[in-house]
Amino acid sequence: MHPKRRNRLFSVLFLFAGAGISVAFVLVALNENINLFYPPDKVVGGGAPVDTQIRAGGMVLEGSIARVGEALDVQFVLTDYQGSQFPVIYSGILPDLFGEGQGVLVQGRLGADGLFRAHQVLAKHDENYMPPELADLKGLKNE
Amino acid sequence: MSEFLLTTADLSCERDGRMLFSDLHITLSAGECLQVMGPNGSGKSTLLRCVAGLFPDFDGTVDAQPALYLGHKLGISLLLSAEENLRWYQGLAGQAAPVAEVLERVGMAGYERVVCQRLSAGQQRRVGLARLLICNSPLWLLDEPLTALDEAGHRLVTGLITDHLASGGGAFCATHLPLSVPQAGTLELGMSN
Amino acid sequence: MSEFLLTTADLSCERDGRMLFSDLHITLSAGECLQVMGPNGSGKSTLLRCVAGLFPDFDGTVDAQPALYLGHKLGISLLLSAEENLRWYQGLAGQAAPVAEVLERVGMAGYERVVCQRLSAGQQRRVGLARLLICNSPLWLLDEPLTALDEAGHRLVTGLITDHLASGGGAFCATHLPLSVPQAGTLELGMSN
Amino acid sequence: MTLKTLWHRLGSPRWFYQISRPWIYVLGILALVLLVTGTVWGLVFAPMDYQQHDSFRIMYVHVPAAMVAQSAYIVMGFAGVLLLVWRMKLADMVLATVVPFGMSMTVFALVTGAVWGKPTWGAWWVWDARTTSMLVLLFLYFGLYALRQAIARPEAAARACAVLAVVGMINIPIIKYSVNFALTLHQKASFTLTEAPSMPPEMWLPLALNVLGVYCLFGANLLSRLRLEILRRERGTQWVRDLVLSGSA
Amino acid sequence: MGMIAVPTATSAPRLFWSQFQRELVSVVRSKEEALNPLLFLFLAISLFALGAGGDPEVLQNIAPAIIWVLVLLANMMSLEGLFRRDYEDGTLEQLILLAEPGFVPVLAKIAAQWCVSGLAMTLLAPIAGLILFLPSTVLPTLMITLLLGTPALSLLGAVGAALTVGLRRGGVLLAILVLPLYVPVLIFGSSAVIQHMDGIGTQAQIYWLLAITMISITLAPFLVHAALKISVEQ
Amino acid sequence: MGMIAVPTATSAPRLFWSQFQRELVSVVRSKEEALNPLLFLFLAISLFALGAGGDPEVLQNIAPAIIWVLVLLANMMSLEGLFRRDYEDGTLEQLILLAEPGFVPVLAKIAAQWCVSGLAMTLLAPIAGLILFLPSTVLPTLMITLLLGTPALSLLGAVGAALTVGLRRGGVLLAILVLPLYVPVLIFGSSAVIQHMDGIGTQAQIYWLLAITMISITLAPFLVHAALKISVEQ
Ligand code: HEM
Ligand SMILES: Nc1ncnc2c1ncn2[C@@H]1O[C@H](COP(=O)(O)OP(=O)(O)OP(=O)(O)O)[C@@H](O)[C@H]1O
Ligand SMILES: Nc1ncnc2c1ncn2[C@@H]1O[C@H](COP(=O)(O)OP(=O)(O)OP(=O)(O)O)[C@@H](O)[C@H]1O
Ligand SMILES: [Mg+2]
Ligand SMILES: [Mg+2]
Repeated sequence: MHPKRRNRLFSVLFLFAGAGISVAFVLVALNENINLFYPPDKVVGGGAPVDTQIRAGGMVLEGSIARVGEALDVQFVLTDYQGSQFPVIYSGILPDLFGEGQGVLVQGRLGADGLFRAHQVLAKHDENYMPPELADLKGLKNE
Repeated sequence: MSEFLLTTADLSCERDGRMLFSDLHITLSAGECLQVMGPNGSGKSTLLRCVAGLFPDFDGTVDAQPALYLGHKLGISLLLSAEENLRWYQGLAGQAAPVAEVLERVGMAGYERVVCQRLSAGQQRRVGLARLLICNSPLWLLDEPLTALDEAGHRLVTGLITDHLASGGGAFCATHLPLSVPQAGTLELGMSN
Repeated sequence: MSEFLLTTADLSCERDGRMLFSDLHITLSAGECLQVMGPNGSGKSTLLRCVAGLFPDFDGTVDAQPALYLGHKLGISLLLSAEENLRWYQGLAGQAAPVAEVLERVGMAGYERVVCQRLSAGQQRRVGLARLLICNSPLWLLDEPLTALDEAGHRLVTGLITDHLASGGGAFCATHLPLSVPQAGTLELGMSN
Repeated sequence: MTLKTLWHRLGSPRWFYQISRPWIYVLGILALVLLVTGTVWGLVFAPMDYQQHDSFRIMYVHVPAAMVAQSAYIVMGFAGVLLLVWRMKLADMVLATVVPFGMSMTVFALVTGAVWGKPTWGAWWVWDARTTSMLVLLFLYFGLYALRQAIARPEAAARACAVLAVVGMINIPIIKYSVNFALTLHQKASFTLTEAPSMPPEMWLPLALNVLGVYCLFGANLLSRLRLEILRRERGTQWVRDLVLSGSA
Repeated sequence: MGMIAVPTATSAPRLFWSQFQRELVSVVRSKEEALNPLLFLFLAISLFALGAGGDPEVLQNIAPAIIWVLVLLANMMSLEGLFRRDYEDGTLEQLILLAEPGFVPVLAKIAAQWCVSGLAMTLLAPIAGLILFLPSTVLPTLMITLLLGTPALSLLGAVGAALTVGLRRGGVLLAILVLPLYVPVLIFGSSAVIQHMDGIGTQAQIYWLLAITMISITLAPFLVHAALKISVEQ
Repeated sequence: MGMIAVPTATSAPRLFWSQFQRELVSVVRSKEEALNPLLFLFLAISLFALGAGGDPEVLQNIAPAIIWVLVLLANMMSLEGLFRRDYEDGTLEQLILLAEPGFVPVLAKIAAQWCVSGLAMTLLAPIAGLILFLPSTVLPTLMITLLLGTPALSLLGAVGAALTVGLRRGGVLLAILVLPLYVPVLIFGSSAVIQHMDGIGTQAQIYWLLAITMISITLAPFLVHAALKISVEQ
């Protein structure tokens, strides 16, 4: 084969092989979930380090929100509804979306006593939007 | 393969708002040398770069055989020795001309392994000239090949060009001093203003 | 003030294990020009740098009046325009020669404000030459002042040197082409080998 | 007209200049109508959300801006390929003209997102995958802008920008799929091609209008700036001179 | 009249190897380039340890970020010189004019740069980790992520370096162009290390790094070659 | 035959001013140098924020160290270019040959470099602090220590830059020469900020910084001039 043509073929093969392998890796990567926080079972089961900066996430257990002491201190329980749950204490302004049954992410330190002292609480919301009336019909809580 | 090593048609180029040359029709056949002359800043280097494919902002067409360009910048890495530089060119252009012989021809015998940074200005130019013998292109584009060379160096350059023409190559040179090579035509730039 | 612009005694220099020159006795008086000639790599540039005080590894003595050195490196900042470069030299050397006139003299009228990077090779050299008129030193040390210049440029250089000699200065030049200036002597290097 | 002749014609700025004129008006008027209807409907008449209350209305400006900001980049990526491979003149002009629009839409999406994030998430800004990759998009627009400014020769600048635009395309799927990583606070897509929207029509219809509207705006903006650019670049040619002399440019 | 042989194209692997060798020789000649990234990494890390007053806990938490950010910066700075010297002495234009296929020597240059920056830093990263009190159990993760991520840094960065090599104001522009491209690598890389420290799996990040590196290997050489061509044309 | 005037020495302040102006013009021409340190600082800081996952508490503790280390590095990198361009185009040898007294333009060069690196970074340091969640009460201390410390960095660093300008392998050597000299400044500077955060007085450190800066202003210009002379002689 003419060397120039051979080189061109070489380039094309190189491109195809590279693209194929990359796509394969992306597909594998998308199958793996990136978990960037501790779910409640890890926190309870001792899977999370004590007294270091970590993030944890879960749902706010219904009826667990309690104001303690000063006006801004609030305590609540995060659960995965699978039997694991842990208490969180936080002092500061909560996001509007914070509420019972809501998914939240907390950032802070887990004490040896099992109490999570958060310095930041972020609310995660889902992709479902509906008017209040419809939510009432569906039995979803409307704050 | 066309019969000409180089043809240009309607070649014009403007730089910084000044028209350097316009409507150049150049043809160069095997065995010919064309010398571009003209005052400083008249566009000789620019014309050579247009032909070499290193300056695309021109109007008109250029049609050239594979060319070897030797410009104001030598194309010699100062960190490497003469020998290493030429070996690299061999790798690029696929020729196996013996490096030692070539260096001897350009008068650099004895300096093969000296890092180019430690060579004098003229010696560096000679290493640059050695490239002409390594990369065996039919068309040579030489921008002021005599710069920094001594008298023997001038003879060397004319000798190299003459041999190249004799073996069917062509040369297109920008010079201030006319080169005494056979079959040489001249093109004057910068005469319009 | 001694009667000579430059005297050297027993000047020798070795580089990379090669003796470049030895036991040079040079004297240069006002109104004289000395041309250093010799093949590539014979040590012309090195000699000039010894005299300029830019190369201390020599044996012997050098005794020179305040000198202005124009070497292979131009001493022109490519980021600045010709005018800005010369103004800076004025600040350094304390002369108030009118920059515009000087640039006109070296044929760069109309290019005063162009950043030097955008000038052609010969135009950059001309800006370098303009320094000679700005920094008014009695002794000029010129390393291949004709490089990259066209014919008019050659005449310019000889003109500059002639005027300088006439006004009581001296010049010490390394060249490959003999310069046609009055009162010029030559010194050949590299004849020993 | 065969595909091949269309292809050749697209390479000719003059042809493009002549056929594009009516489209500016069509797209411009469409954009105006759609955006006004959609925005008024969304901000005033659409029902509020049971959880986010009125703050969810930011959606009607945030989502269209975020979508068109990415689409603008995709357009540039394709233009970059066209320019690099086929040297199409028009592609270069597209590259030059899209940057300001894309950049402003990216800024708009970021700002509205931040304004929305404060009440819903509890923070103006979080360093998660969606927000970060969107910020990267903004930096890519900055880079394209700066590169064009830095290179003096327009032809070189165009091709350099094309290279960067193509490289930056890697970021687009990252923006798109970043919400599927677990950490993002950002919600997943509400609209997909395969499923019904996860909100009632009286909520998504105004959004759809706005999205359509902003794409029409993009088209109108692109065409009008392209036509200006064509005139500027071809000012030396006969047809532009004739056009200017006849006063119909 | 004799005939002049038109230059025959060398085979791609030979071309690669010839260029790669040349780069290594240059590196040996100017040790600067070989040592710069490593030296930068270690000096900066020691400075961090000094500036933080040597507090292990403060350092440990931020260690993955420090190492990854410094690797990024070191790599970016070493890229600045990748084409600059060749540009200045004119060998770059010869490379673009003569090499066929042109992307092969480009790839060789990048590979050599990676060896002296990315690879070298990967190999010495454990020491950097220990200086910053990183638990020794996460050092393998640190090395793996660096090994998989740094090729992408070199390749993507080379595109920026090639685009800016002819410009006087290269430094700033290079940073503006390159750092956004580096961000995904940084995020996946450092979050993998952080997660490993916290005892969470790191599979996904590693696959992402692999994917990014593969796509850059595939595309970058062509793009760099195109960018270099633009830069020498003036 | 006429007489040639021997160049008259300019007055020192005029010499300073002429050189200072030239530097500023060069900086404007190649914006690179002007923006490089600032851009480096902010890009690196954002990368840290990203790499640390944006966790305020982790960042806050290390913030003084991060800012000071980055200022050091930015300054060192900008010093590398201080004499290099002049060296390459031959203006440096002219400066050494022609200027009298030679240390004045040298001082002007350093002053200009400080304006675009140390001073600029000092002025924008509060923003850097806020990005890293530094409490706003310590920002004045941060600025004062930077204002007092950065001149010493520029002056001491210039000695290293002058010694290495002629060497191909300048980068590494510069770092090795310069960073040890920087360490005292780093320690006093960052510990002042940390102590202020902890509510302890910072007088002592500030006097130390003052002393270091004064001694460098006195000695450095002469040393730099001598070093430059050595570098151009070849
Ligand atoms: C600064 C932060 C934010 C950034 C950079 C951002 C970015 C984006 C982007 C790029 C999209 C387009 C996705 C696509 O084309 O598929 C998008 C869509 C969207 N964003 Fe955001 N966003 C931000 C904050 C928020 C917040 C705080 C909310 C609400 C709580 C929000 C709600 C939405 C919604 C509902 C969509 C439409 C999703 C769909 O149906 O496809 N965003 N955002
Ligand atoms: N930087 C350097 N380091 C070491 N040796 C050098 C250096 N520059 C030149 N040399 C050696 O010194 C010798 C003389 O060099 P010089 O530059 O003085 O020659 P020259 O006469 O000016 O030559 P040319 O006509 O080529 O300019 C050369 O043989 C060269 O090998
Ligand atoms: N890099 C550049 N950018 C912009 N303009 C340039 C550049 N280089 C040269 N020019 C302009 O183009 C014109 C022609 O330059 P060119 O280098 O082609 O001249 P030349 O004939 O080779 O001159 P010389 O004999 O001095 O080498 C000059 O007038 C110059 O102003
Ligand atoms: Mg020229
Ligand atoms: Mg010489």
